[in-house]
Amino acid sequence: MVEILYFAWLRDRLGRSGESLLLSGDEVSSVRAIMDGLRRRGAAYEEIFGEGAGPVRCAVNQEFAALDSPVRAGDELAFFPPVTGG
Amino acid sequence: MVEILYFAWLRDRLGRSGESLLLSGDEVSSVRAIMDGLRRRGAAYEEIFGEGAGPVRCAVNQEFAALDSPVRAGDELAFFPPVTGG
Amino acid sequence: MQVDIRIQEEAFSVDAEIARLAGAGLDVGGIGLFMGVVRGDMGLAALALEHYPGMTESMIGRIVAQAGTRFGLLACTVIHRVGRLPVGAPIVLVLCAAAHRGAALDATGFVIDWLKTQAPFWKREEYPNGEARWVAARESDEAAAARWDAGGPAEA
Amino acid sequence: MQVDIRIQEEAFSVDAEIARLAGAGLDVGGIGLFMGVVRGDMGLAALALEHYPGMTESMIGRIVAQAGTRFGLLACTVIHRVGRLPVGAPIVLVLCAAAHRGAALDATGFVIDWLKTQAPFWKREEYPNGEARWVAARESDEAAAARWDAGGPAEA
Repeated sequence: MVEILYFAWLRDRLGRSGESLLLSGDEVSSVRAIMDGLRRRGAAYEEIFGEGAGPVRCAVNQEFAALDSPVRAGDELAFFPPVTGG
Repeated sequence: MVEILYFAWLRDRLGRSGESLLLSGDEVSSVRAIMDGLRRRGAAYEEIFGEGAGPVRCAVNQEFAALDSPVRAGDELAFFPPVTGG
Repeated sequence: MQVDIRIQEEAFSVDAEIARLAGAGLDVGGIGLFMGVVRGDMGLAALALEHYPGMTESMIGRIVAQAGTRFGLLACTVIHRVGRLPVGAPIVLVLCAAAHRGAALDATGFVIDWLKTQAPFWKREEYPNGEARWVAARESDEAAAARWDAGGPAEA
Repeated sequence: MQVDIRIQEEAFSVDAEIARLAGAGLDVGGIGLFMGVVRGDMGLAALALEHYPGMTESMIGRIVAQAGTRFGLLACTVIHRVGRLPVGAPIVLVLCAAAHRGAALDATGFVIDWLKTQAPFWKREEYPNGEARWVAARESDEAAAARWDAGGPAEA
């Protein structure tokens, strides 16, 4: 399983703060592959990940990650807008 | 009259925090001339203004001044070491 | 270095936090501080702040550790509030204690600049008419952090 | 710009001073602070601080006015203590409020750097064995102030 988290306007548009994704034990996916898989699930995902959506950042296991970063079972993958704290 | 003020180690060595100097109504002196006059008054003044004394700064009417700054009757003239606040 | 990093809804007392720095010892000669406040221009009523628990603390910890090494800090405290904060409310406190003023103030700028670009917080603006909108990130924040060097805390 | 300059023997509360800045209005987004503390290294017991009443206030006023113009400050508070201050005691507080953090922190550095070279205060170190000595001015303080520009507040 990969634990997926959504923050800020991504969570608002999706209407959920997270979900689990099944990944077999030794499968190595990537952030990009998981995003593409989610987009095929429906309009709400297309709205946050598709062309024309705002800029989205991601983290794997609480470290900023790139689109081609590997994702394995047991990982925590978070999607969020560029940060605006401070 | 010119009001003379001494601060920090200058006051400690002189044993006084200030004194008045007679200057006639329309006489224009200078910081340097007043210092030279004071040095002739004795060893304590020589010790604070003479060769080998520490660096001394001055202010005329509460503005930093130079040795050749003019001093007139009614002025306030202060002598002190370089500042060390903050 | 004495480090204290807290994410909380509650307000904080700067006097209490400064008193806590005394634990860093007798070598402290200067304390630098930055406090961010909810600015009320444009008719804003409040900010709602959310964060990514866990990642926030570790990212700030990394920024503080790098500031400690780079500026020779004796103590550093970072408090960031979350939840709903009205106009005028303090949002964030950065306190850096060092032997001398230059290090304390430079470290304060370093920590807040990197926090703005590296710590996962998000602000939503709330207006009196009920409208709300997520704040967009500013390029000037990236530029401010990049001033400090090419790599920065993310690479540490 | 809201300005508050005080020379006093008493301690101060940073929380109270920050609360006072709220009077500067809703545009305040960032507050920078520097607090100088009596450093206890070298076995120091206390500092005795004296100043030139009148000139001190006017010199600090000039520095603050120049910082206000240069950095667009909304408020600035400077409190400098005099008298006998034990190790660990706060000596000086500089608080600068601005719309944004860069201006607030830069102004704080500007004010404390110029205060160190332009405001007539003198420190005497007191040691546990009864010895006392006047602190010599440091060239590094002149250099820190000169960083800001060639002229500086003295010329204003």
